[in-house]
Amino acid sequence: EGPYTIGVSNTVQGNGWREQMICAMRAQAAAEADVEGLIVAHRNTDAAGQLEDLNNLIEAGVDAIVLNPANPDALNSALDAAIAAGIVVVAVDAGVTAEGAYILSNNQEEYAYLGARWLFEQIGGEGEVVYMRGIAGVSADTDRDNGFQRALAEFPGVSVVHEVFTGWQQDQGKQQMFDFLATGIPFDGVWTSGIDNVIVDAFLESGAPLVPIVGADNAGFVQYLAEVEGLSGAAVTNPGSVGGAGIALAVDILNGNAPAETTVLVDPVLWENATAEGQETIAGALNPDLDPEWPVSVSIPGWTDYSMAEIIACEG
Amino acid sequence: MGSSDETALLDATGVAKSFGAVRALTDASLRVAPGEVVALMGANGAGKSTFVKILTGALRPDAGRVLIRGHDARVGSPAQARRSGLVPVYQEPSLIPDLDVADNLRLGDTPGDAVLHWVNELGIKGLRLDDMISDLPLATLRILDLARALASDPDVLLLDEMTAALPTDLVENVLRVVRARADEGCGVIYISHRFTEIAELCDSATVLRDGRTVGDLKIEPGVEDRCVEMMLGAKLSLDKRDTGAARQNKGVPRLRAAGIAVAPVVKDVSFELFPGEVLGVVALEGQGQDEVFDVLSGHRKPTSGTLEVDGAPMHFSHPADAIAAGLSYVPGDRAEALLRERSVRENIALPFSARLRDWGPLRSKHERQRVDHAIEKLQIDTRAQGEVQRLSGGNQQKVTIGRWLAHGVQTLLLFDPTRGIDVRTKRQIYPLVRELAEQGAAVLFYTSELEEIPLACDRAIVIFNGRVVDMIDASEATEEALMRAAYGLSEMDAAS
Amino acid sequence: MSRLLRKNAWMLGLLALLCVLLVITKLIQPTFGANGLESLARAALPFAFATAAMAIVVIVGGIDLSIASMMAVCGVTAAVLMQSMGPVPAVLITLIVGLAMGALNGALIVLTRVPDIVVTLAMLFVWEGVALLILTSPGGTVATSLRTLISGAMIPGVPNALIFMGVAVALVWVPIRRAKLGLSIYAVGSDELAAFRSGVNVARTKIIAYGLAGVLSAMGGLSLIMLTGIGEPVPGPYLLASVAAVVLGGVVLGGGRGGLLGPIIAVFILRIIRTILTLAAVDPNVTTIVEGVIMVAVVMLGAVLTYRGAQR
Amino acid sequence: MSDQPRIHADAGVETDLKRFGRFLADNPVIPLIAFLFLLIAVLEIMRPGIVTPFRAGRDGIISTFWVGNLIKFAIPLAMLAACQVLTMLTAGIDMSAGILATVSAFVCATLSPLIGPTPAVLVALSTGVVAGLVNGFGVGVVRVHPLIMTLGTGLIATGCLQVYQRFVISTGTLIPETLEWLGTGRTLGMPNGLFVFIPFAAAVLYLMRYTGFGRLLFALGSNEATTKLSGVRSWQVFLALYALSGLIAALAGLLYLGMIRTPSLSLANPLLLPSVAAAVIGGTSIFGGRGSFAGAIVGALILRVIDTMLTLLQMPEGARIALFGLIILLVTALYVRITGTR
Ligand SMILES: Nc1ncnc2c1ncn2[C@@H]1O[C@H](COP(=O)(O)OP(=O)(O)OP(=O)(O)O)[C@@H](O)[C@H]1O
Ligand SMILES: Nc1ncnc2c1ncn2[C@@H]1O[C@H](COP(=O)(O)OP(=O)(O)OP(=O)(O)O)[C@@H](O)[C@H]1O
Ligand SMILES: [Mg+2]
Ligand SMILES: [Mg+2]
Repeated sequence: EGPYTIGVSNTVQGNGWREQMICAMRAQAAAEADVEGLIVAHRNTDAAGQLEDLNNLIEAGVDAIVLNPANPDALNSALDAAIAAGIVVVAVDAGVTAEGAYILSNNQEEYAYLGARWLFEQIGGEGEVVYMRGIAGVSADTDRDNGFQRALAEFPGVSVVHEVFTGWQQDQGKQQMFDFLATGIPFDGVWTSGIDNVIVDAFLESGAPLVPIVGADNAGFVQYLAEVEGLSGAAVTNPGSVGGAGIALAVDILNGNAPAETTVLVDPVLWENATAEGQETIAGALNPDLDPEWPVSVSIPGWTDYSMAEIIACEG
Repeated sequence: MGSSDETALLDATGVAKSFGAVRALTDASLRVAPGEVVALMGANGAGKSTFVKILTGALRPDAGRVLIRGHDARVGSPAQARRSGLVPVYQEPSLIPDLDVADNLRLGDTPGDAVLHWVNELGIKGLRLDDMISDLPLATLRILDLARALASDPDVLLLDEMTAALPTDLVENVLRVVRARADEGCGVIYISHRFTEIAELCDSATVLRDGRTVGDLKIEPGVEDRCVEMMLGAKLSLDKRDTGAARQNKGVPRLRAAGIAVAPVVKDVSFELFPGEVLGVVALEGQGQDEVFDVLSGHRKPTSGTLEVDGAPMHFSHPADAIAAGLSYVPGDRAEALLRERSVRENIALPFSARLRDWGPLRSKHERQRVDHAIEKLQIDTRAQGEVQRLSGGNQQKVTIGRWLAHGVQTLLLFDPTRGIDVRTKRQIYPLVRELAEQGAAVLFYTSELEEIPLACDRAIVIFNGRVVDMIDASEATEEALMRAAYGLSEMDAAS
Repeated sequence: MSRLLRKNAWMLGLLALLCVLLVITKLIQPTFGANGLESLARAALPFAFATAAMAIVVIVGGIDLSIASMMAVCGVTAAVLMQSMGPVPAVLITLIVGLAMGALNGALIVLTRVPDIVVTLAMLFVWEGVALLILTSPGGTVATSLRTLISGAMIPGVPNALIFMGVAVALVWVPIRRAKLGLSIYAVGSDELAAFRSGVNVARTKIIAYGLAGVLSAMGGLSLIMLTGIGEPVPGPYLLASVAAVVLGGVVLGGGRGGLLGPIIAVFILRIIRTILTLAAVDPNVTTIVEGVIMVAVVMLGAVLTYRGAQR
Repeated sequence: MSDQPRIHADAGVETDLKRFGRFLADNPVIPLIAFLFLLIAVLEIMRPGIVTPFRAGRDGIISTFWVGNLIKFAIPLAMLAACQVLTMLTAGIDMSAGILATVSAFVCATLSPLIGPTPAVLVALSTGVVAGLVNGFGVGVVRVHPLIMTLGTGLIATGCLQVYQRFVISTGTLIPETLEWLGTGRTLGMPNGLFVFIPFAAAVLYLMRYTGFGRLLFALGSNEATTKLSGVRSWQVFLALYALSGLIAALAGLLYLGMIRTPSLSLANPLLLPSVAAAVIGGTSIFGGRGSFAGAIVGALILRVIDTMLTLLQMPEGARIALFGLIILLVTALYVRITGTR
């Protein structure tokens, strides 16, 4: 069989989570003996641009394609062509609808549901929350919204007092939180779609009393959960290392060890700092040297074969 | 000859127009009868161009009444004016620079053959329909503008300083052709600051002063003084300069050009220019004078030949080099010389900041003094000084000269500096040039108006076909002699 | 003949560059062939329409920053419409929507006398918002007949996508370029005042030019959904790419000069550079650098050549 | 004979309204400031109490001074708008400003733990200058259109940042204390960023109005041929201009880093379009020769107020974005109508 060349396609550049995903792919590829080369198409673009990249990867004659899809339905023309040409297709982070493609995905709906449920419980099942979403009109944001709404439906006493899109931009999120604090309209908790540590900063800098905050397992936020006095909050894991897992899965399939199911959902875990147990988990996950936008969870047990140092080296 | 009992082709009364605080026209009126050529006269800024623009729909008047063949007319746009038979040639070339000649004509539905016919008739040879407008020299553009107007068979032709940028030979042609059109029954409104042209062409004159029509005159011998008085509201003596004895040039020339050639036009231009001297340059259109000035001002490198300033050889690779060597250049093309949306002050003060070492804080007191002095000397109408583009054409021209006046000059290169400048100011510019020379400056003075040579210069060189063919002393420089020389006739005399 | 050559020198140079790049592609990936060309042509589709739209408004002396947003509006409009009606009426309505949006841009520029760049910057947000109001998340549907229109190659070696692009752009542009309207567009872009004085209706010309840009944006939006099969409300990266291609294609910012063919060739050049870099497995971060360098280098080369020419 | 050109004595004819219009046209910042206050008034009506400095929330005093925040967030935007105003004066634009700010911030935050804060700040600023010099070389010497040149260097800088980023994933980040103090601290309720911004703004205003360099910027934008005729070597001006623009962008990036305190790979990129918007709302012409930094500052404040208004409005995101555009259009259209400028 091998050695294999694997193509990677990703449509968001300059975002800590996506950068970690790419590095995880590189690290995993380096760890796999059968992988000879990785061709990475990694830029900011839309679904049509991803189609272009996928076609270029097919043209380059790769054996497998691991992609983080911009949209579940939009890529079928290229993915069908790839599968027809015998190329193994693995979608990571989000799903695709192409027949025959494997999916190894963080469960975005569950991600939002888990954090929101914790938040609503934390505020005693009633009160007002601020809901800070990602980019309007993007699939991942829609998935998370479904999860959030599901949790909201379970807590009739909870209502959303402000809903806003941060565009997954740190500065936007911070500024919006300042504005909410300035209006003086009270709220009891904040759910964020991953723009989290700047929200804590906004509270601290304006001297407002802290409320429970839910974010992702970004190094900066996890650090705050461990260190900021009076902050109760939770980080929901959303490991960028699904990328590495995707590579591992692709190699398995190429080597004839395809799993029975084409879809593997990586379920998120919630780390809260309200209990002693939770605090311990957080203390264990801390990584003060890591880029604050990088998720601290760098591997998925059973799926990834590299060390912290290797993913950070980002070579392969 | 128009008289009041005939129905006028065009009769405008009480036209007024303000631009913000500037009242360009307050009460202007004008009539043209068939076959009549009316001169529209006035000092710089009197409102002539504004009037023309209003009559042809390029500007909307604030008040006034316009009758075309006795009927009330509302001219909303140049296109509409054209349909009513009013066809203008504006002072600024109005052709589209990025289109070729044919497309420009197609834009206004003007027949190409007719235009080419008129272009030929007006004395421009070799114009092709696929020439790009941006590649054509200014004089050709003016002629093309006129030819386009003629080809659309106008009832009334409005010519706004059509001839200001034209050399003598072309002016002759324009006058001839326009006269012929008038004789066929066309009405003409003719704007020019040159009395010779008006005397030759026009039947009557309407005089504007400060935006008001102050009177109509019949053109007849000796009307000039009366006309100037009406234009200016004061008397102005038009006496000639006393040229006196010819200057004796001694010592090292300020500027020496030897064997300058610029392929393909300029073949061999040599001359010496001494401190204290005004040296005229006489040439018909396209004899290479533009290129010579480009070389002297550092815009272009000569193909061969040498330049010396005060005896030291010079190689200019940028206008800054020429300026450093004391050569200041006033170009003929205002579009090239003005910061249109900046103030008069900034335009004049520009060279004060040119060098790297002048990038620091402005020396505003020093600057204001110099600028105000220049404005006063040249009598620049500063009513609309916030943006130079709002000045009248003549005043814009003065700003281009004022820049170097303020900066101080050693050697001044003037390329047709009195283009579009009214009589009074011209009469102030000649002494000014003389004064500069007397203070030790050397001046090279190209003009398309031959009568200016004896008024301003000590000697004149004649360029014909890329060569200096003659050198004439001011005392002998009658217009006739200059004309002969300019046509290259004196050279033939010498050869025969 | 030599005049024609000189006039089109830049475009011919671009064409030569494209050929060289195609050869390089073939060298790097010997299997590159009909399939590769076809996916190249398809990838170029939305860029080509965006660029053609941008080129027209730049020629008329303006700029339209809202093109990518208009593409998004048209994409979602068509995708939503096709859920309830046939492709032909949906496409027609979409084209009309595009025309209306573009003409509205133009009318606002003419009426408010606010500079083009400001109006279209504001409309960038307006149309982006409108797209999100039509469809809050990716969705809708696209008729398969439309999707097959741009796949495959009826004439061997000539991808259908290329034919579609050529026909669509030509249908909009060629009749106008031929008519006096085209001349007016160039005239207004070259010198608005002179155009007005030559009898051109400047306001109408501008509105029409922006309207045309709207129609081409609509085609761009349609090509997007033809590629992906769904409508996406978030504008793609077509704005800056189209400006770059327009300039690369020899259209002068400021107006009056250039055509549509040069910019479209430039689109292909930019696309094939990406293909080459992917085929050569260049590090994606370096890819960004290389793309930037090439863009600047080509324009620099052009600038140096024309400057030399002018210096004689 | 009267030599002086006659000045029409027409003050009496002119209506007061017209005169007021002209006064506004000569001082275009005034109507802009009026718009700003109008918007703030609308905001105060929408959310009573937001503008007042100290107010009681449910849990007692919240010391959130909204005006302070407004100014704080407007500062980096106004600084990037300065890049646009200065380059637009010469009919240019700096499309790399946002990315250069991001690069500077990221470089500073990641180098601080390695080489110490002061050298890191210096290195960060010099990245801006170097990139700016590249822009200046392209625009001034090779004569590439500024839009393309700066777009290109922006792309190149993005790529370089991505490559660089890989080497510093685990070196940790440190934000120099001075920057944090500037970015998050307050003095008398006003952001400390003003300690940098006020001298900065004064310097830019002075540069534009009272120095030879400023003159040349206006002149180059108005008519480059003329400046050449007057002996200006324009490449020198362009080189200095774009280097200055790069330096300003880098400085803005550092301030932003102090404010946001998370060095993201796209930290200041979203400020690019708003910086262009602030400049043009403030009355700067992209065609060169006309511009005002004071206007751009007010433009930046206006954009920030609109941002807040829309954040607080409960409506679908699409409507919010569209409204943002409509307000910008409305403000500039009214502005053009009142001042009669373009
Ligand atoms: N667009 C404008 N804005 C402001 N002022 C203007 C504008 N156009 C003309 N003016 C002013 O109107 C007055 C008349 O100008 P006009 O061009 O009609 O003069 P003119 O008689 O043609 O003068 P010249 O002999 O110098 O050509 C001048 O003071 C000029 O500054
Ligand atoms: N850019 C230019 N460069 C050189 N000459 C020009 C230019 N534009 C126009 N001219 C010539 O200069 C003459 C005068 O200019 P313009 O038409 O602006 O003047 P005007 O407004 O009628 O003013 P004036 O009475 O002061 O000459 C015109 O007849 C034209 O031939
Ligand atoms: Mg005039
Ligand atoms: Mg005039």
